[in-house]
Amino acid sequence: MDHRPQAWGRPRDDVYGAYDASYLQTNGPKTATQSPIVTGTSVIAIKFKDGVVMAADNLASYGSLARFTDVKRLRPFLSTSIVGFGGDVSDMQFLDRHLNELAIDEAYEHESTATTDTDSPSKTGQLNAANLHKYLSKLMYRRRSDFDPLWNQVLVAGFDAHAKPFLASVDLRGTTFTSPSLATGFGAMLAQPIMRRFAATEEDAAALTREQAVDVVKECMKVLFYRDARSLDRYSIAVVTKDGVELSEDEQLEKQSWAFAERIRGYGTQVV
Amino acid sequence: MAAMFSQNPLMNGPNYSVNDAPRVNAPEGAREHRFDPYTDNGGSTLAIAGAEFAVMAGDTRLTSGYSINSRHHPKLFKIGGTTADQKDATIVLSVVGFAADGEALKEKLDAVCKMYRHRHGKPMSVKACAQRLSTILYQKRFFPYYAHAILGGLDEEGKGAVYSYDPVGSYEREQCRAGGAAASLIMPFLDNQVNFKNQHIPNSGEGHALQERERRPLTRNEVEVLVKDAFDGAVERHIEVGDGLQMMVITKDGIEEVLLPLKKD
Amino acid sequence: MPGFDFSNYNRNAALHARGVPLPKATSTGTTIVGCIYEGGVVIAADTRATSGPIVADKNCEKLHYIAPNIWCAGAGTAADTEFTTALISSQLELHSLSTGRKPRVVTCMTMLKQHLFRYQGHIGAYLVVAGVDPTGTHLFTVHAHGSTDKLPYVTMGSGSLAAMSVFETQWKPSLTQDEAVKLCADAIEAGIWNDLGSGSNVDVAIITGDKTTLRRNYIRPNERTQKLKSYAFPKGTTAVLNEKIIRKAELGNFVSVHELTEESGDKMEVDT
Amino acid sequence: MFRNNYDNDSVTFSPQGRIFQVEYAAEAVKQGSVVVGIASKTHAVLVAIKRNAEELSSYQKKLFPIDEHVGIAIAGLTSDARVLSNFMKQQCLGHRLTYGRNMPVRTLVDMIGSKAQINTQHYGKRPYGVGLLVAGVDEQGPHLFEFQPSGMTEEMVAFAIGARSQMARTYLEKNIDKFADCGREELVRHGLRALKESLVQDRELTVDNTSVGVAGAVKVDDGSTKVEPFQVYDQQDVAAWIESVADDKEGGAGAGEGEGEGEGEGMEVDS
Amino acid sequence: MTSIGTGYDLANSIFSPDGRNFQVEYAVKAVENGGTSIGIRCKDGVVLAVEKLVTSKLLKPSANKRIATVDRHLGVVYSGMIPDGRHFIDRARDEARAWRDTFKTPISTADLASRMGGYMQAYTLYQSVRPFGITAIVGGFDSTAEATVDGEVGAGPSCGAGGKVAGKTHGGPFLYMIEPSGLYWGYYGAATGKGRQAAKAELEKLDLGGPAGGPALTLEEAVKEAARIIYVAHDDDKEFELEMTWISGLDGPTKGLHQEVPKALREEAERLAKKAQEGKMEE
Repeated sequence: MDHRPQAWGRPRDDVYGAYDASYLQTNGPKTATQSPIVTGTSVIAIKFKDGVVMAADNLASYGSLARFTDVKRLRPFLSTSIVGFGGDVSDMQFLDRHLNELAIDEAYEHESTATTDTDSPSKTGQLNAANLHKYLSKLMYRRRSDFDPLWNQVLVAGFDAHAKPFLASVDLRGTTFTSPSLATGFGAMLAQPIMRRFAATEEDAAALTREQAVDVVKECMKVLFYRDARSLDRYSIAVVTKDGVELSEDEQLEKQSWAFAERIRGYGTQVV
Repeated sequence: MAAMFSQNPLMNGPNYSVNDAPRVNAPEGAREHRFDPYTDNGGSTLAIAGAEFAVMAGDTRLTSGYSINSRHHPKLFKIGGTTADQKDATIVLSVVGFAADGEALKEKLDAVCKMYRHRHGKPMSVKACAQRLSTILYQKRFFPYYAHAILGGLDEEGKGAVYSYDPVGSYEREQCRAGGAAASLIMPFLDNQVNFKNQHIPNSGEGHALQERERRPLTRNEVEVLVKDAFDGAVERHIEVGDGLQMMVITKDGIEEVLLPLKKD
Repeated sequence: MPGFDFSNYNRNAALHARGVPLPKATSTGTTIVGCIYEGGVVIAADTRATSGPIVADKNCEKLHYIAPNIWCAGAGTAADTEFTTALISSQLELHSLSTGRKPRVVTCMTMLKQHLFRYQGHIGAYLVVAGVDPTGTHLFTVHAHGSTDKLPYVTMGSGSLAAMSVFETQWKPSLTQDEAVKLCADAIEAGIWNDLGSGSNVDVAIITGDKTTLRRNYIRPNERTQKLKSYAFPKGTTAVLNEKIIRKAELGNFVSVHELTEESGDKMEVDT
Repeated sequence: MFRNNYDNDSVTFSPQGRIFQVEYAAEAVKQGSVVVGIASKTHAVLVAIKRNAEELSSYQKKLFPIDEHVGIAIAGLTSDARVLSNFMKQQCLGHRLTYGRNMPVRTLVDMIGSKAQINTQHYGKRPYGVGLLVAGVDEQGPHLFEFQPSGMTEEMVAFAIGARSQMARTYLEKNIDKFADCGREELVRHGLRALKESLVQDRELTVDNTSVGVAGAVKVDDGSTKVEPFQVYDQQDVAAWIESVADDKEGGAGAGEGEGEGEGEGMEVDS
Repeated sequence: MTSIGTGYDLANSIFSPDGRNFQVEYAVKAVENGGTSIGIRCKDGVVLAVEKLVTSKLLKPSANKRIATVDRHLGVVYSGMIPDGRHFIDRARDEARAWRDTFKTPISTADLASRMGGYMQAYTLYQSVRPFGITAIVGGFDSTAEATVDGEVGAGPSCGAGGKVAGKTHGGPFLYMIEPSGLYWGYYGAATGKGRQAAKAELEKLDLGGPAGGPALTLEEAVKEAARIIYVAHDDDKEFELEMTWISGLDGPTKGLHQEVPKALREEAERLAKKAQEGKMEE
């Protein structure tokens, strides 16, 4: 038995072998996130005539473990835009802090010029969703070029400089794109076909009412819960309009139906 | 056999200490999520130079894997105008490959052109811009922009000019060039239809003496027809090409832009 | 010895290890679906076959005949789906003849899964098996590794999620035939538009107790765009570098010719 | 003459709490020829008198475009102005690249203000010897800022800096209420009239010595602003404007003469 | 003046034989030439006000703000050399950001005052720099609510103490004034600039719920008092603009944010201030 103080409380070398100190080595090359750890699944969003609806469930998974069940993955920016995060949750928290600082800086720039007492949430000249998306895409692209990616796919919703509804995506490689409806992760395959039925083109989206858009998104969240094993039936939904962001962070999927195979027995020849 | 499942550790044969355990040293590349900074976003581009015009074209589909990210993602960008909307631009850049690199390349080139204008008080010529683009690409020789770039404009004599690049900056002025996913489908068609390769004048001779069909500059309308047909063909046979066709015609009067539908399946 | 010939296996493994790529098989990227309704079952498929990103066949047939009352939709490696269904079809017919009974869907399904299981997934056939037999209406999926599933509506292939999004939003327990056909066709269309591995047309097969109706190219939403220009070349455009004419009389200079006479007696036996 | 011990550098306060180096730098601004700027609800204009060192030499440029939406007019050391102008160009380009929008003019001006302030607080540096008028448009509309060597930046309705600029300022003060609703052309004419006030006796505005710069912001129906890019007009492009203010000698000069008396003491208050 | 001609006043960071740093004292002179700034800390918030002297008729009215926000919950007003003030604010914002980066929580008023006091003091230490020609008043409302950490995405455990001490409160309104020497104190009412003497006299008359106790001023009353004091401290013959900001707690009108006093309230306060002035005149 080793009685040296250094060994107190340590696993016995004679049983477990000497501790492998190579894990502690710090003189190797700088390592960065090479894989996501705690993750959020799909974020989905669709434009309608007066704005954009976005939703994401409240789950953060640790592999196949449903680790945190009250994680808010939709974050408002300046109460004029909404950012939805899929992918690594710690990188999301970093981005959230970063965007908070960006919002503070943005307020600095505008307090000195804001002469009017307007109550409109979108003060003219403030960073709009399009500006924010541009900024995020530069950030993500820079990080991927440094081989230190932020492991997220992000949706940004709000308005552009022409006061038209804006919706765009940026991923961990800095790839950006926009579309009348967008979905990250599993949603890209499962929810996007549903949303495209209602908003295949910008014109279609511009004809949707807010109620229709919300219904479509809720329907998509339900399908995702049915078919995405890393999803949850508690979710957040945000509606961005000219009047600001309405964010509800504790929604519950309604009218679920799991009775589709009631008459089915087994997976093959079984009949009773 | 029973020993293997017994609860008595001594019966389980040799006890591995942490150090002795045969270490499964997976090679570095075998990790499930090693970050790959590149991806391919599909799509195809095409450029043809005419006598006093140049036509640039690209489809507007953006893919990743078997998914369509966007049905309207332009691959053509006006470069070097004085304003953000580029309404007085005279040069067009097309990029296809990894969309984020393409975007970065475009912004870099545009910024360079804008600073050039600030410093010299005049717009950059296509020739200078083409050379500069080559330098920009080569600067990232060991972490390249994963993009096939084509630059189009009018040269000092007013003739259509098309420059095509490899990802690390080798470039050449050409009559026509197809890039991206369906390049290998479109390029032979262009060889035949733009440069009249493998076309001869019937009855003009025997065997090797048969005269090749003489090259002539195509008219703008002919070129636009070829571009549309080339893409319609590519759409039929390449899954990553489709949705929309963005076409820009550069003439001395400026740049005209057309959007045409393509098949969406 | 019946079955596959593995004599080149070791050679191929060695070649592959040295970097020779495997030959590319035509795969049916594919969306296939099936849905039970009151009185029968409908299966449907798209008609695109791909080889990597290239469309190998724009109008291939993915609905395979097994028996008059049993049909199969196949995804995966084209050859595997074709040969496996043909093999099972043949065996099932023999089985039917020897027992003097109509073939059953479960029999077909069991034969398929046993066959596929034997090959541990190396036969890349992913199938939707549907049919009506004296025991009722049946719908199964069979995966390449031999697992099966029994459900009222199923989807497979690269477009399975897109197709499933249609079922999950529009399926209901008791459908009429027209509704089921519409639902399946919509599901295939979701795959055609949203999945790059699927495209071209919709094929549908409707199986009832009485008969099977194959609706080849039930919907053709992707007619080829007419070319703007004719690419017909005038005769003589291609250079003839070398021309040599061999007349029948001179044939003997190149090959030995045996003139056959009526009396020679060794007349070829011809099947009639 | 009293030898001032407190004016050798910009890190020494005088007993009155003044920093003479900064005040001297402000004098350099008055060495430059006059520039005038005015902002209305829709436009911001800059007008300037260009000088030539001798009859046959070219005229020193006074107006510089910074970005699509901003331009500056300079009075003082041209080389200092170039440093600031290059800095502003880079900042605008960078901002556009990161955010995809025009840099807010206030933000831009604050940046050069901070840059200039550092030079007034550290030994071995000197204040910039140049004053700027920054005219630009952003999402809030047109703006006009004055920048001083001290790092002071203030938003103005209209302003003039440079040699004999007090006369121009007097004209501007006189007409200040008219500017807000002025159209583009009228605003330029006001600028030129103010400029004329500051001219030396027998000098006149000519196409050779006059520069005009205009930026505009026109509200579009959807609530956004359409930017008329900042553009500098010289030579024949300013001929019509000069012509249009040539005849109102009576009106303009009349108003000017009224100011004439107060002008003397006005010079002194030039801050 | 004893300083002039001694040579001890020609450079920063030099002590005179009697232990004074004349350059710092001269910097104070620069402050004393500037328009009056005041800050009032009352029970439920802080009010900042400044007298902006109109140096030219051509200035765009109310476009040039002098009171700046730092982070979201702090305000800074200053008298003296305005570009120096901008520098001070830039630095204060950097400090606030650095604090957030390190501690993931907003900086408290006291901590910001400490950091900035240190920064100003550093500019008295070297011959290569000069002191700041400003005196700054820093006001803030440190959140009394459960401190949320930046980037926190969930509500945390719904049961258990989580390390919290029941009944413990924190936060509240704070006010500090930092002088060119780097010296700073906490105040209930602070004034600097040209009219500081008159302003101080007025501030001392107010009941700010300070150590003396008693029924303290409400935030809205404080706004009106601030406006009146600026008018009292103002030297009559020059034109000026009044700028005022305030910060309340989360339950107050600004919801914990540093904001400009709404136009209606400011105008009302100015009307009352003018009336009080006239009343005085008649006396």
